[in-house]
Amino acid sequence: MSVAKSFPARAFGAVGLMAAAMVMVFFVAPEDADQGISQKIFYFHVPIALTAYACFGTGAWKALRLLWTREERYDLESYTAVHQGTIFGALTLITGSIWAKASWGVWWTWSSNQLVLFLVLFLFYCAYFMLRFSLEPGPRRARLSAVYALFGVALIPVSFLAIRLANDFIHPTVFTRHGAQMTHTMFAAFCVSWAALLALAHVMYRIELLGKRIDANLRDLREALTAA
Amino acid sequence: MSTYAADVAALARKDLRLELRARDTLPAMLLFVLATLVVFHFALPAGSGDDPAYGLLWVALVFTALLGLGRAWVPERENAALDGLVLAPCDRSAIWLGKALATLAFLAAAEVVALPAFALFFAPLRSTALAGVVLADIGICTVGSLVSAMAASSRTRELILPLLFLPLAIPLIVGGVGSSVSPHGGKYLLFLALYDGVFSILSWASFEYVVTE
Amino acid sequence: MSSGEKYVAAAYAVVLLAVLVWVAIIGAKLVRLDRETAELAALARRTGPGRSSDDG
Amino acid sequence: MLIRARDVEKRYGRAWALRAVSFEVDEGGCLLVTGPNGSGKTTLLRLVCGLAAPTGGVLEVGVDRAGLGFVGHESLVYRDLTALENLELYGRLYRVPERRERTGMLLERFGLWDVRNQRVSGYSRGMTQRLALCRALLHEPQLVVLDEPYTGLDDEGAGVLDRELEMLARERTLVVSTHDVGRIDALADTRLALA
Repeated sequence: MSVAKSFPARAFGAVGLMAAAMVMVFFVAPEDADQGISQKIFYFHVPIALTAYACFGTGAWKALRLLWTREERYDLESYTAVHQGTIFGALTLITGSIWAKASWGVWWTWSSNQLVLFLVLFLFYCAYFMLRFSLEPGPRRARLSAVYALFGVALIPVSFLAIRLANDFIHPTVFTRHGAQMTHTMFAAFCVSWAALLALAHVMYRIELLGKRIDANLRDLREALTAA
Repeated sequence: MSTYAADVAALARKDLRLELRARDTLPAMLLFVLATLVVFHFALPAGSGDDPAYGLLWVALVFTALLGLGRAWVPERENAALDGLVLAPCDRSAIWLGKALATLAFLAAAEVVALPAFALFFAPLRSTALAGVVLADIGICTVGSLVSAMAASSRTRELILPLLFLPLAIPLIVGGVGSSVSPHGGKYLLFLALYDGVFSILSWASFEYVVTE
Repeated sequence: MSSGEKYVAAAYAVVLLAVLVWVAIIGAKLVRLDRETAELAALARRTGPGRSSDDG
Repeated sequence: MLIRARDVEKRYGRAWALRAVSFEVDEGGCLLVTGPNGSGKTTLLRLVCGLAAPTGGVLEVGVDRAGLGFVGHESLVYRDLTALENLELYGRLYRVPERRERTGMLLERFGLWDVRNQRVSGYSRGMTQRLALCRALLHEPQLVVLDEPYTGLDDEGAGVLDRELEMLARERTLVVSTHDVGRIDALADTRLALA
């Protein structure tokens, strides 16, 4: 199908974008005034988080399609997208804690709303996989995973709001995020690295999906042959 | 609309009748919440003030609800009664709403004992806190009934229910604790109402896909 | 390298490492798939073109 | 034509539950499904009832949930409720007019009237099966699906079921699966043997 043909193009596109992002981040974008070099982590940490949101969103969208059209293929696509989202979510947590160590000297801080949100989402989507592995393969598993993926995407805004509210009474240290005031070139570097990470996620998603489809086809082939 | 409400009422009544007859879920929830509060007393270091106590109240409420939710679909599993309900021409979401209301009744009954006991053991509960409890209960029972139906059709029922439910309960705990502790508690009540709205509609719409193929 | 630079390097290294681990996992899957396809190919040859599976 | 099936399949991931089955059942007809255990009889009947969806082929059932009665291996009634309470609940859900009279008549017919206020948990296998029959016939369904209805029935129950099936076969459409073909063979006008 057309996608398979254009896959190498997308893969090379991703590599190209990643290279461009590296150049932009380390050579073009100026060093941040007060944060210094450690601000460079920001160019990966935040795009990875945004890419994770995109993966969870895709997973929920595929889940919705599954519930509407009952087509089995959406189950695999939703599962793979959620799996990608979890990988990028874990990376967000790791790079986030490295950034916290670089900026405030602690490996974990409850005052960074986004970091805490990813901790909650990470717990949620690990439960998604636990649910999936405790169900027999078949339409029931596909539907339950789809419904749970929909709850996940609804949870993102709600728990972000909750965490913001929680900051008021847990320890109301007001933490000023400087994300917004970026110079022009910094912002360009941010956008390029975000595009690069989105492309990387897409390529990984397609590869993993192909692997799962080959598995399914092989299973049918084995059945057809052994049934002879 | 009236037949939908009548279906929901009949299903909820069935659960209350089953509970009055079996008398296993409610007593267990009552004793559990009291025992948890006493354990928390010993868990809290002396003179640790009221705020941690309110936090622990919400932990006790959520886990008591989990106890009730774990039992929610047990009657439907015996003799595959759930298939009987799914085969009936009524709207499948009525099955969920009936179960959510019954679970809400059990949770409320447990809280009628737990909240005065908390006020006695730890600290008084102001009106916003009580409103927070009511709103959070709605969220717990609506989302919990759906999630426990999911857990019921998996192999590891009691094991997976807390894993599925707790991440979804985190916003409820934040709203609940906020409504009991924070000076401007109204904000948290609004947030709890938002949560109830969003997740009740989502549960109502997706329950059909949890019980059918 | 100042401590700041070490952390930046660590962050980007972690991402690279994650992708490499993922590639290794996909590699392991490919090895398994390769073995399975080889088995099936052998099985298909044994049943032979004449007695194909569908008219069995 | 009430039910039409063309190459209906059902697969759960790796395991095949039902392979390419085709049949047709006319209004008022009676389909007899036979085959050893594990041949997919139960799966086929669950597909006809809509409790499961086929993964392949086409299955058209010309009756909605309100016109369908199902008796399965499980009785689908609440153990801790009495016969009366179970039928009262299902009567409510199936919107059965004058529920009380209908329930009384059915309980009488199936010899459960004197145990109507006893919990189902105290019933014998045969009594539970008869209550399941009452539940399935409560709303006078157009299509009645019975999955090995004679299993666990005592002689008295089997006799009652024989008479009941004869009456049903005249007015309703039946789909029955069974091991001992002898009892129902006379009623069946179409047969389906699953391998």
